[in-house]
Amino acid sequence: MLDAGRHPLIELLAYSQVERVSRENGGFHVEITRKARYVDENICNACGDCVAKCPTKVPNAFNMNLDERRAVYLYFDQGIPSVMTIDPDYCRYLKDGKCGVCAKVCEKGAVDFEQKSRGATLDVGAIVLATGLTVFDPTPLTQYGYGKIKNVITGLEYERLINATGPTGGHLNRRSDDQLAHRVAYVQCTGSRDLNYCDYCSSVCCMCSIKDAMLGREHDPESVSYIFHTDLRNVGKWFQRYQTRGEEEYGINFVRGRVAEIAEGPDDNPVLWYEDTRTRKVEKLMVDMVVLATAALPSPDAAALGDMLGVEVDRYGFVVTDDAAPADTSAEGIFACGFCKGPCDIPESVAQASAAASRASELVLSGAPVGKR
Amino acid sequence: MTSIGTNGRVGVFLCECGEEIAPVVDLTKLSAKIGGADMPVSVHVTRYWCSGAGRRLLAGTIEKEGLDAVVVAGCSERILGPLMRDTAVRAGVNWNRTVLVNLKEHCANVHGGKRAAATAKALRLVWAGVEKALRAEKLEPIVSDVNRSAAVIGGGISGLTVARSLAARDIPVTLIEREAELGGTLRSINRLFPSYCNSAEYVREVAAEASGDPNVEMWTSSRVTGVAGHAGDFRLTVESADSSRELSVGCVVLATGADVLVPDGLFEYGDNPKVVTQLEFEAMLREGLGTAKRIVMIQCVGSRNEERPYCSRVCCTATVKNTITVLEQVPNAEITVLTRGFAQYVGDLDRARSAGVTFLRYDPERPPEVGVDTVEVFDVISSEEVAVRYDLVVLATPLVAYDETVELAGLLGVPSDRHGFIAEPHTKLRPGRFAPRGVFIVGSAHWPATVTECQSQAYSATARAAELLSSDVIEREPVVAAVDELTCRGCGECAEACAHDAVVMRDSDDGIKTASIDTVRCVGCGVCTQVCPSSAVMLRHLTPGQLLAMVSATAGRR
Amino acid sequence: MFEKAIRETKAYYCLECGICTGSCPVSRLNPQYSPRIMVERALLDDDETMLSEREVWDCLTCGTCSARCPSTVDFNEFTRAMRIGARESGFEGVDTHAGILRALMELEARRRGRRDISWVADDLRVSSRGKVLFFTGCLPYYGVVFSELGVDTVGMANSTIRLMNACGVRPVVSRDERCCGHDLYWTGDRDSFKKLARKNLKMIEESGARTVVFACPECYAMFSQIYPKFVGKIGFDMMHISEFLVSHVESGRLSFGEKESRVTYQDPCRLGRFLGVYEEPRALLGSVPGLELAEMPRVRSEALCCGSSAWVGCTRINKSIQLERLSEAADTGATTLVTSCPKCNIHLSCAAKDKDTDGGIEISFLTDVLSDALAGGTES
Amino acid sequence: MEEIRVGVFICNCGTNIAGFLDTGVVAEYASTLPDVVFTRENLYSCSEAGITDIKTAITENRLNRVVVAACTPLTHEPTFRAACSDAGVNPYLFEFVNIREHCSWVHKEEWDAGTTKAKDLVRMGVARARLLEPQERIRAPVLRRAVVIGGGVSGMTVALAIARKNLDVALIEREKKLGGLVGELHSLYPGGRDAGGYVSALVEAVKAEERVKVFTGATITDVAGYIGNYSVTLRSKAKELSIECGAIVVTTGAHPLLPEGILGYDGKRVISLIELEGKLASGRLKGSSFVFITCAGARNAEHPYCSKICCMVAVKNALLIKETVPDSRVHVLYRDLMCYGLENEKLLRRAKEVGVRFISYSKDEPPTVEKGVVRVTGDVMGRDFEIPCDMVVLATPLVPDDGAQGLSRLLKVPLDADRFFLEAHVKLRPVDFSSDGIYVAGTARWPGSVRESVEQSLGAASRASIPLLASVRTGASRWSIRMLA
Repeated sequence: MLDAGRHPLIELLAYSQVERVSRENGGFHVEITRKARYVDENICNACGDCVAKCPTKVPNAFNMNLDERRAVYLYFDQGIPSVMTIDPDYCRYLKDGKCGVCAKVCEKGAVDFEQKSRGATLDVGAIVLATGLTVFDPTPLTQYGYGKIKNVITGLEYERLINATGPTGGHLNRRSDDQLAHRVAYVQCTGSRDLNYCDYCSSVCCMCSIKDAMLGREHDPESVSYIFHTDLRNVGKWFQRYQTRGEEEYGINFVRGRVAEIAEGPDDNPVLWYEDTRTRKVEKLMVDMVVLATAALPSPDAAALGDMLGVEVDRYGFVVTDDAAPADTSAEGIFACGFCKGPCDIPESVAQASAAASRASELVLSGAPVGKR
Repeated sequence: MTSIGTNGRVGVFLCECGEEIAPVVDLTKLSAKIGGADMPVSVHVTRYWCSGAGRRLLAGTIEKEGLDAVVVAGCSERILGPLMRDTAVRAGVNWNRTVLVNLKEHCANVHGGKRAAATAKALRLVWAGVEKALRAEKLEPIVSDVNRSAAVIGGGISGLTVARSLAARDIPVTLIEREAELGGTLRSINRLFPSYCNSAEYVREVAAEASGDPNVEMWTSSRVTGVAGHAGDFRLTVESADSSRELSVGCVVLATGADVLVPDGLFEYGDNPKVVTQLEFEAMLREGLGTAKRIVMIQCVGSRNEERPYCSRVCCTATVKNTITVLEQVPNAEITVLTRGFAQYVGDLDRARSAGVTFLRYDPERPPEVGVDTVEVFDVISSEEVAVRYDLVVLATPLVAYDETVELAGLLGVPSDRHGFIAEPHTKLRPGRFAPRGVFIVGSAHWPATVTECQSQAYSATARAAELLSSDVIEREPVVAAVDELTCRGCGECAEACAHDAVVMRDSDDGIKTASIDTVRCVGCGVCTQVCPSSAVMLRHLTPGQLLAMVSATAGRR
Repeated sequence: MFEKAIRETKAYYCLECGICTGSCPVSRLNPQYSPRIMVERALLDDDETMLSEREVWDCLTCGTCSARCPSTVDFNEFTRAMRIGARESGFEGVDTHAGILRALMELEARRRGRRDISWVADDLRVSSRGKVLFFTGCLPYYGVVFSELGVDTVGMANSTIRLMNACGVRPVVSRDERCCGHDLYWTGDRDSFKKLARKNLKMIEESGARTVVFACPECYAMFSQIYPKFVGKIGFDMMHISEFLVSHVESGRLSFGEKESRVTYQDPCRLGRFLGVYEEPRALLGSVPGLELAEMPRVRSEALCCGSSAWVGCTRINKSIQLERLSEAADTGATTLVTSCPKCNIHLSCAAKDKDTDGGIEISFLTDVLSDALAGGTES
Repeated sequence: MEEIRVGVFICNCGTNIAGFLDTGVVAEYASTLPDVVFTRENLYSCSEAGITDIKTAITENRLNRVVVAACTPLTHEPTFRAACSDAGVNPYLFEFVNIREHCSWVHKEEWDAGTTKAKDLVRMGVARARLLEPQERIRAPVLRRAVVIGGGVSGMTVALAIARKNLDVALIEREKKLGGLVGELHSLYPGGRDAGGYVSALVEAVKAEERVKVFTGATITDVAGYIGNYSVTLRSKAKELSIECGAIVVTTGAHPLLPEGILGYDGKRVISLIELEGKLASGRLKGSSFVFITCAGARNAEHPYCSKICCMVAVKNALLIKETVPDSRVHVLYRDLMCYGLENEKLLRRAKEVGVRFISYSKDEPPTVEKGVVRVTGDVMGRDFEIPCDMVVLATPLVPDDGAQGLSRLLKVPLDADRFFLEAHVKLRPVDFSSDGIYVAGTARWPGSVRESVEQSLGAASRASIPLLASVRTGASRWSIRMLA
């Protein structure tokens, strides 16, 4: 991220939205809106004085809304560019013309309430799509009680809780009582491999849960993990070894059976009902916390983006590519990589990114206009 | 639902029954119509399947054709059933897969002269039988070990005789008597008919003999308060004043006798000290009558009426016996016996008549009236109102069942009639055989009986008990209900409906009670199956599936 | 052997994940019963043994498994196909109540309609022809069978008519009505079911009704979801009484008087998971002043079945489910458990009758509760 | 001589470091070391804030040596060097101390000992930093040519992709013709593409591409040089020749394990997947009942890894058989069905729709194969199955090429425990080797589908063309220690 931010040939347009793309002069003319931050990017050094004084609390989307940030904020500490942004939906000054304390405390005078969203245009020879993924909201799976039972959370929420920069400073504290969760169950295929929601395999969740369970044990030696799975898809490089390590060294309990229902037991403890398909017995298990390994989806506006670019997407919004030319979209000169094409993990994304770069650079280096090659 | 069905072939055996069936039902036509592609049957006809030759043929056919179900279409189940079943079982067919179809009483005998219709009906009946056989589960007899010992309840002459007699066969016996002393009613009797020996002395001798037998244990002042188990293995709870103990035996003999009705309010009894019962009179005879010279005896006091329509059988003989005793003691005694006519044979009647005893017959519509010193009675024979002076009036009251016997009968699963006597399933053909095996009833508990009758019943019971106890195991056709425990929802309707107390409600782990069948008590009547809302209880030998298939077949739907 | 059933129910998609069995209220109590194993046996075994087994009849057809199945295997249909197969092979389920109810239904399929509406209370207004028909279902004749449980199904039918009258509607109650065929359908008796369906549709056509109102969700589900599959398009509107009444409450035409009580509500499988009607009954209860609705933990699509269906299988397993539901209901602190399905009412009442403990909960039918509130309310 | 002023930055790395040792103590200790004039603790030194902090500290404290105690130089050394450079300090006056991989992560249970070791490591780093001298980067010319080793789908894809960037490619194949493993297949999942057609089109394209020179029947005997200037010696048809190039891409592939001695393999009634593909391709498949057994010889002690593609190859072929012979009975016995990703579940469902039946078994109770019968314990069915069949097909894992070991020695690049080539970073640098100028793609790296191989191949081509397109290559100076006088 930092490398990209620093590379002299990379211009980073963060907080920006592609509005329109047209084919011109053998290349693309791209119209972009650069959203107003109400902070001058060239002046702000992200010292945080403004954040310390801002009175307005806002759910922190980066931490899955598990804690709060202020109306003036840095999306996350390592974010690039390291510049404050004022959230116009919450900022009291921008909404009611009151407050403005950030502007008062900023010694550099970086706050600029008059800043407006501005347009930008780019003329490029190729476009690479890497719009990534979003995760499935498990609320419709009412049998899992997400949103109703406090200690049923999603994998992404878990990631924030176990993260040192997260809302609990890396402690796996329960939503209900702030007590450390020792017994944690992971529910695989929440929304994945499910014809009602996502009929495909999200590919990364099995390993993700194993990793999470191992992290949990590293943070808390008393941690006991249960992973409820059907096929355990440890297909990637060294994944099988990783699973074996999780089982043997971290004591992860693997249970073959998809969780049928999560009920609320005493003390806000979730109770899982499931068939252990290997013993063929219906069992229930009470744990401190349940982590739903939710399905991964393309980003919600992928379909709209596809429409704008004339790129074919499937019914989920994944960019359609061919096995023999996996970096090429249906639109010439437009390439894709990563999760926007379909579920894949990090090394695959990286390889695909290089592949897309290869295809894009072939085009750009050839100097031939699109459609003329 | 359990998987039921025969894999092999069904053999249908049609019986001509000599000239009973063949002339009415066209067996040739019938043979041709039975069976078909979907019904793997072989058909055989002979003159008498019950004959020795017929049975040999039946067995041979079973073996030759490898049949695993048999339908015999002949006469009634009752007559032919055991024989045919026995033959088929010996040839390797399961008991429950031997089905009897009654072509005689149910068809030939009632449809004479309508050959075509009778044949058509016969076909449906046979079809029904085949359907039943096809769906019959293979059932094995219920087998259990036999505890070679007996309990005798009641220490009167019946019980003592049984005890002594069983002990003589080296069978350990425990006799349970509720009184402190043995002997029962005979202790209160003066002399016995027809020997005129001393009753109390006699019974004392019998009791002493029984008590002295090393095979007999006497538990007096004890009563049976609980019964569990079944033939070959009963467990009785016996309570005495200060203890309660368990008794394990192979069979139970019920010999509790009967009570003598106390005629309160009848013929001034209780108000007039000169009016006594026959039993009181027996005691007076033993101790001497004193000055009483004119004695009026009234028969059928409290019996043969609306409340107790039965004849107590023993009272008239006792009365006559007593008149003879009185005349021996007081030769000039004037004895008048008022009867309603004798319903039973009465011994020594002529002897009493010739000794001067007057017998008058009264009309129950105009019963005698006991005055201060006369009894006024309308003599039916002379159609005259007669007044007889008396010093003593003796009332002959009937034997009535002890309440306790009725309770005991309930515990033992023995039905009692409305008077509290033990009922018999069929008084003519199966006397002395009560529903539960291993329970034998002797003496007046069963029906008013004379000493002689009590004793002969005792010997009979002994023989049957010994027969039972001589086998190592007891077998029984599984004509019983069975509860599917997974289905039973513990409502208890079956237990309430069962007349034989064969349903026990047990506690289960899931907090819902479960019915279970005491297979020894169960008579396979099927009442439980009808009241069960869940159809959890079923007769294994006659399942709803079989019944429905039979109904369908009978209705011609095949 | 089971190819057609596998294809029609999409059983072949089974992922062997166990969600069905883990969800099944029967499997939780009876380890012998497993929807997953049944489906997989159909897929893997090429023999009919399964048809002869009691498990074919153990399914409640509550639909919880199918609602959750990630492969959308229609286990209810699978069960029905097995039952049809079982029947054809001569194996039948264990009819409850000694088969009386089945006999009644089969009779109605063969003979004429019931010809009797004398059960309609004298103060109610019904007609023989009209725009709105009240399909009474089994209510009029279950009264005899279940009165000993204290379940007055005739009363339920009358309270429904009373409420419709209060809305100014004088419904058709037909003498030619028959059983909807629900129980025959779900126990694999296709022929009788189809006969009933045709006769009922003819009856409605002859009544001139444009809208049919149901008090029983089973009838409603049969008419709206199953009939069209077998006898073609339905030419009239259908609604549950709760849907009918809600529209009148919303328009202000119907209102209730004060009724202080705390109730809880049982979502019937048919009305809920099958038809998706969750809110209307709650809205109606909510419109009674003073009436407080306390919800059980498992509600709406997650509601626990009343434990029995179609008069097959009324075992200790079913009873355990009923007792479990009753205790869930009692735990809400409610004094009354309201249900909008007469069958739920019967089944839960039966278990409540047997229950050894004190402090059981009263079980009431939705229209009875509302009709009572009507009587105590304003006479406007 | 200039005064030495050392700045030490101790990184918390969130809790990755601070969670297991006392960074405060380490920082305090660092400040006591000779020539250390500045010490600072950072939550994330690599963050923009952390970098800014380092730059500011250099300027404000006139630092001329910088020590960062954080993670591995592999990830962030360039970042911190750049920061030094930006602040006017020669980037080679920077010293990186790894207190994460070398300390906090390996001493998780030992807080005090970990802290002590971190102090030692920092002391060593500071000691070295005091002796560092400024360096200039070495510059060397670049040979604008790549050598691609292995002529399967991956190799051909890499070669074509590099050639399309106007660079020369030498494609070296051991066998007599191009095509590799995919050339032996019948069709490709999930789309069902004809494998033969696909490979021959690629071969034609390679042949038509002037910039690609193909050497078949060639083996590599020596590799020398460094990034931008490699010399690859190969023997072809008894001739030996040497190719000079700037970058090397390894695409030597893998092959399916021959199931000798596994589950009754006999090559006739019990065959491998690849043999089945051959029969399908030639239309010589006979029989009406088939059992596929996946994980044959895989995920066991000998081959502990999942080979990723075998399940889907089995499913694809099972479907193919069922579609060709609808009356056939096809069973697939599996441990976990690896239908990962977007398309594979769909293919699995199609196989199920047409009647392919699946039975899962457990590692502990593997199936047995006897004359015409496969016996297996269905682990989620809890009972045994006996499946009569005409043919058993064993899905065996891809195993590394036998030549990999020798090639890894010649190239001086490592293999992993499973003898696949070990890339620079399994997650973040999947197609690079840790040796600069050498790249890897396809199943030489790890089993994968054709699509994944093509993606990696395009990626490797991209990575390889970066140095090839540079006008001159600037390499890092590894030897920058001032010799002690």
